[in-house]
Amino acid sequence: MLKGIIESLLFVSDEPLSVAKLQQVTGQGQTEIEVALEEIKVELADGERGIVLQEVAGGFRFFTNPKYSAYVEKLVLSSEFRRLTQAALETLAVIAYRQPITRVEVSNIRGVSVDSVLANLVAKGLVKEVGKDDAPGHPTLYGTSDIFLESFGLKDLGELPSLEEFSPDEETARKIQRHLQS
Amino acid sequence: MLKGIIESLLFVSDEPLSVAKLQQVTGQGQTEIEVALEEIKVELADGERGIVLQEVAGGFRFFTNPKYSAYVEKLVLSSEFRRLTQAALETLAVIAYRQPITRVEVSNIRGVSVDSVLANLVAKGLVKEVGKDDAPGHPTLYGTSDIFLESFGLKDLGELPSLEEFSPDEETARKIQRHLQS
Amino acid sequence: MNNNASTHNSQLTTHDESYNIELEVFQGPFDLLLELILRQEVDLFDVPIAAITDNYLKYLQRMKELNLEVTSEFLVLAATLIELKSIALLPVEDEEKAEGSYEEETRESLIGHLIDYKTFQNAADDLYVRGEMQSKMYPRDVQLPEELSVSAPDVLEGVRLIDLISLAHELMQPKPSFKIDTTHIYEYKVSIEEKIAEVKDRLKDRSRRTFRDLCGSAGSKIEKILIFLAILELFKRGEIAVSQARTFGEINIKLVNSEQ
Repeated sequence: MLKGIIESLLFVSDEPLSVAKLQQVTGQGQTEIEVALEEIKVELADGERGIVLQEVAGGFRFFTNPKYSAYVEKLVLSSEFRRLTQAALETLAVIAYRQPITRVEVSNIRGVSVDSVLANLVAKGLVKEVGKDDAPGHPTLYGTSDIFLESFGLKDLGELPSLEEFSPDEETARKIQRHLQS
Repeated sequence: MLKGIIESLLFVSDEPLSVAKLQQVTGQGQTEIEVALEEIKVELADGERGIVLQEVAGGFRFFTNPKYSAYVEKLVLSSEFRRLTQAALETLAVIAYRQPITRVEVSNIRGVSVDSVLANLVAKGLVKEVGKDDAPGHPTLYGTSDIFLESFGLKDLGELPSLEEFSPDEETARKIQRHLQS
Repeated sequence: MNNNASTHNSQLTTHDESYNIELEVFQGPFDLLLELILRQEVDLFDVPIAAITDNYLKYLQRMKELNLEVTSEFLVLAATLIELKSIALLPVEDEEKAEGSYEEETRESLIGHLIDYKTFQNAADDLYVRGEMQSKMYPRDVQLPEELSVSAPDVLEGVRLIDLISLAHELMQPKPSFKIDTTHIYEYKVSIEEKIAEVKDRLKDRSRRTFRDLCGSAGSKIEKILIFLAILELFKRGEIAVSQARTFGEINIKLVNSEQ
């Protein structure tokens, strides 16, 4: 059971998990955690499994078995992999122009929950945490990353064209008009 | 070995992987892939493991065991569960079972206007436009999306129980009959 | 018949009050009607439709008092129920009650509709359970290891800066509020009492009128029903006399004038 819990935590974690962190989340003692981690490690260490558990700086983390890296690369390089969805693009656009911004603020602008989309943008390295808001609960503030700037050939955020200058072309304006009339 | 490769591919992928995609990356036949997937699934299915393999929206994806959701939510930003309203669920049910369907047809079944509920489902990506009806005015036809399948853990629409299973039980049907007799 | 109906009525009223159903926002008129039907656990195989109608109207009234949204759909269903009720109040010859009559059709279609709706409600419950379970399962949304993300294809390939700006611009526009012109929608304020007065006035105006004539001025279905109910009421009070020369012929209505 504790083994299962730790497996699921390692699976979703974005960074190595320390024993202390695992203690805090599971409420278990250090020894129990260490025993469970050792068991997971041994199970995965037969050399054939797709996932391995490694202790790296700061804690434990799942990695793909290096033996299969050729296949993993092939998947990652295949063209349709990691393409951004419309929802992701919209979220990125809002963050680019309103950063630093909280998750809830992005949701409010887009009118829908953005949890998974935001996690995905962070995973893809386009968006990163840039601090905490002063508001109650100190929600995380998000902003765009260097990878984002690079992708659009921007030196810095100051180079983003101002939104005010940008007014929709005639066709877009007509579309909105039509929308409002119908 | 193939099992290990597939495990590593499923681990790095941020979307469900179809059997065809796995064939393409591994160079193996359909049967071999399916056998390996089944083996992985069975191994993980003892109920105690941290990770489960699920077939959703036409592909396979690893998820954390729902049993441990409380711990996972403690670790990652707990996604405020996008709980759908009763109106949204009813509308979604009608669309799922009657697609492709027009807005007016959904309204007729639910007995109320569904404009705003439908717009919200489209914004959430659960419902999408799938075409135009031949009827006068060519009203838009709606259907469910892959996000719908993923959100409800469905492999495909065929996995939905048949609508007949949801017919009101005899007692309910009798009550309706009886109470509307003059 | 009238007596019967009111007896059932009072029974149901007392019983209903003890239920004390919490007022919720119903997912439409069928939801409300189903709720009323299914909560009536009392085994009355002959509960008249009038009782359902009364309860339904009572609910609409309470919804209005609590400022809950009462959309036109609720009123349409109320009108249908009143229509069924009023037909049911008429003495009907047995052979006329045969299947295929208008009343029968309306009722059958309403029953069919409710059963269909209940089916989808059950399907929605099933979706809820599935969604709840799935929401407890987390996929892995984690950045690729660095050695892989360097060689990975550009996730923004094909996306131009101008596309991003257009999106941002569009999303940040003040949300247009889709105002619907409601000037043509008005509350139907005429009560049966007012219709009774109106019918009497028109009969004073001209001593004899046909049923068709009286209903001809009605603008809507609900108004027709109100006029019909007004005529029934006047007949019951003995204020009008009704005659019909032959089956399906014109129905003549005239005031019973005490002075004459």
